[in-house]
Amino acid sequence: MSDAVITVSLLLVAGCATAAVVQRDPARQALVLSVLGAVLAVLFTVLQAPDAGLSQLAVGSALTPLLIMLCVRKVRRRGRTKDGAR
Amino acid sequence: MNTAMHVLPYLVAVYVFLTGCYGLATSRNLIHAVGCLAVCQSATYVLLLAVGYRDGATAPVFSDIEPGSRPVVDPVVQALTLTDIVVGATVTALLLALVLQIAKRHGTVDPDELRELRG
Amino acid sequence: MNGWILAATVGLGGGGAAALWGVTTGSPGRRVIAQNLTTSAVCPALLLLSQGYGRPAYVDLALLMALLGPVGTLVFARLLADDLADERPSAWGLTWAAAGLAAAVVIALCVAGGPGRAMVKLLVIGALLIGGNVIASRALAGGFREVRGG
Amino acid sequence: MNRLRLWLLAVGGAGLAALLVAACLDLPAFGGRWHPYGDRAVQASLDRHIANTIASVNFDQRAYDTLGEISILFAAVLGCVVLLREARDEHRAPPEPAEVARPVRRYALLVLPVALVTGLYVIAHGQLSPGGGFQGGVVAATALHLLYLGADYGALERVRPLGVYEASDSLAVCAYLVLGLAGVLAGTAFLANTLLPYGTFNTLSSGGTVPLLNAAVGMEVASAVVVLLAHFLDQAVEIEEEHGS
Repeated sequence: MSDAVITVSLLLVAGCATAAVVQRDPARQALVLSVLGAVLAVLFTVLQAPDAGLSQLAVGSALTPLLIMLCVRKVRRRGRTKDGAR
Repeated sequence: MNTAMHVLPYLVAVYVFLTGCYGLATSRNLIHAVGCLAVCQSATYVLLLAVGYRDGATAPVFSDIEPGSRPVVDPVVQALTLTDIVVGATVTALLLALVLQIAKRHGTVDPDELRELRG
Repeated sequence: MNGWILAATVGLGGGGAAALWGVTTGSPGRRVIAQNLTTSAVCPALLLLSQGYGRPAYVDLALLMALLGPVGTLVFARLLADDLADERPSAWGLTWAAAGLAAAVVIALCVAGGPGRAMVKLLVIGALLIGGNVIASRALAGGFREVRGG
Repeated sequence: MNRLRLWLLAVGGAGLAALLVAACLDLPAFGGRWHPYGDRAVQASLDRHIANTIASVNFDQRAYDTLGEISILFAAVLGCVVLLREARDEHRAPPEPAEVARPVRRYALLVLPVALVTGLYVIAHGQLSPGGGFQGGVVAATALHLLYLGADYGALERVRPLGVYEASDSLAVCAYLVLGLAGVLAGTAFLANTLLPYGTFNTLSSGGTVPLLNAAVGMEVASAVVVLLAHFLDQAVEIEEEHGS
């Protein structure tokens, strides 16, 4: 029975990773990376690694998306002011 | 079914790693490239933890079970993965800071345009 | 044949696939809602796995998921406020369905687990999960007016 | 030029894929029973009365490697602080207050203490239940930024004095080093877990120096993440270009 849950988690991780790479817009990619973080945490729990799962949850679901979204906002805002200035 | 199970996690790790590399190589936006690098890193975590797994075993944390009462998985790979996830996040932050600097100095985050600027 | 792990597998497969499909296609508003629903699909699965594996220590994972999942959605609601402003995405049907699922899972586990400190922890996680889910949907449906600087 | 590059990527990728798949087929079967390092690590951890073997591997058996990890973390934060500082041609505009819906503000201000306490709980129980300095630090730091999500950046800046966090970041790394040197001064090896008694199994004070190293890493990761997010938020919200530059 535990093989089935491992297989489902692995397939979900593979799907999320593909979606994260195919998605070219960084803001939308941050969304997919957040889902990838949650699914990875489940895969780590299923592989009996709760510490790594906790770490992935803490980093993947709130920290990395926040960093990427702030970076996108700064680059987008810089583009707008530069166009305005020209 | 279980003969496929013997190698499935490793193949998924390889697949995720190659997908991340493909995204990294063909990215037209540096922030997107940093996201693809994070995908590559997560592939290494999957491989590490898959190597340490043991059938029917549980986590080597004995706060709620008796030590030795149940088989346990390998704690060494988990320690490697655990620290690497957090350090990977700060290195991703450093890469994003570099991307901000490039956006400030060259006004673009597209790696192809950057190459022309130097020419 | 451990029923808890089977339930977790079904919840994970269904919820995870739906969330992944929702977050990759459709309008930005729908994608953020799908991201919000990932939390309420994954957290009950973690609780069921903790019960299925017979490891009360795994409940900390579900606690952290219930805490940080909605925070992630608030991050997106806050920083995508400009894109979401025109859309006002709100899927209250889905939100209440997810809240109902979470409540059912928590009650089932409380019954199985029996009274004691573990049940209190389960109830706290259930409350955080359902509260976070509803508030995150509320934030998406127009929590942040036009946010330029802040 | 682009076609050649894609073609090169395809050939290289296919070659790498073939080699990796061949390697995977030779790996021992997934879920095998032979884990020599794991069994010895668990035995060493139980000898030192540490319930969470992973914390024992991280802070006792391979404490020197964790020293390398936190120095990488410190260097990354240092790099971000240097890169994201305010340049000459930029000025700092005060952040406009954001209007946040009442229930969202109440939720953020309610969950903030809960998340902070959970972060500290995850750090404190590092060597007992799943968790540790690394995860707890990130949770505590993320909890602090609920104030930015619930209210606005001005509120967060008033509550979070950045100098304190930068000082505590370096202080925590020094604390880790001093704990290591204490081993040398006491006549055993650097970062050796022979200073303090191992205490009774599965209690907060068990495991000798592991809880102390764990707390030092927790403090360092928490302040590092706060400093990182502070500089990114400054860039995204406050610092603007001089127009006409």
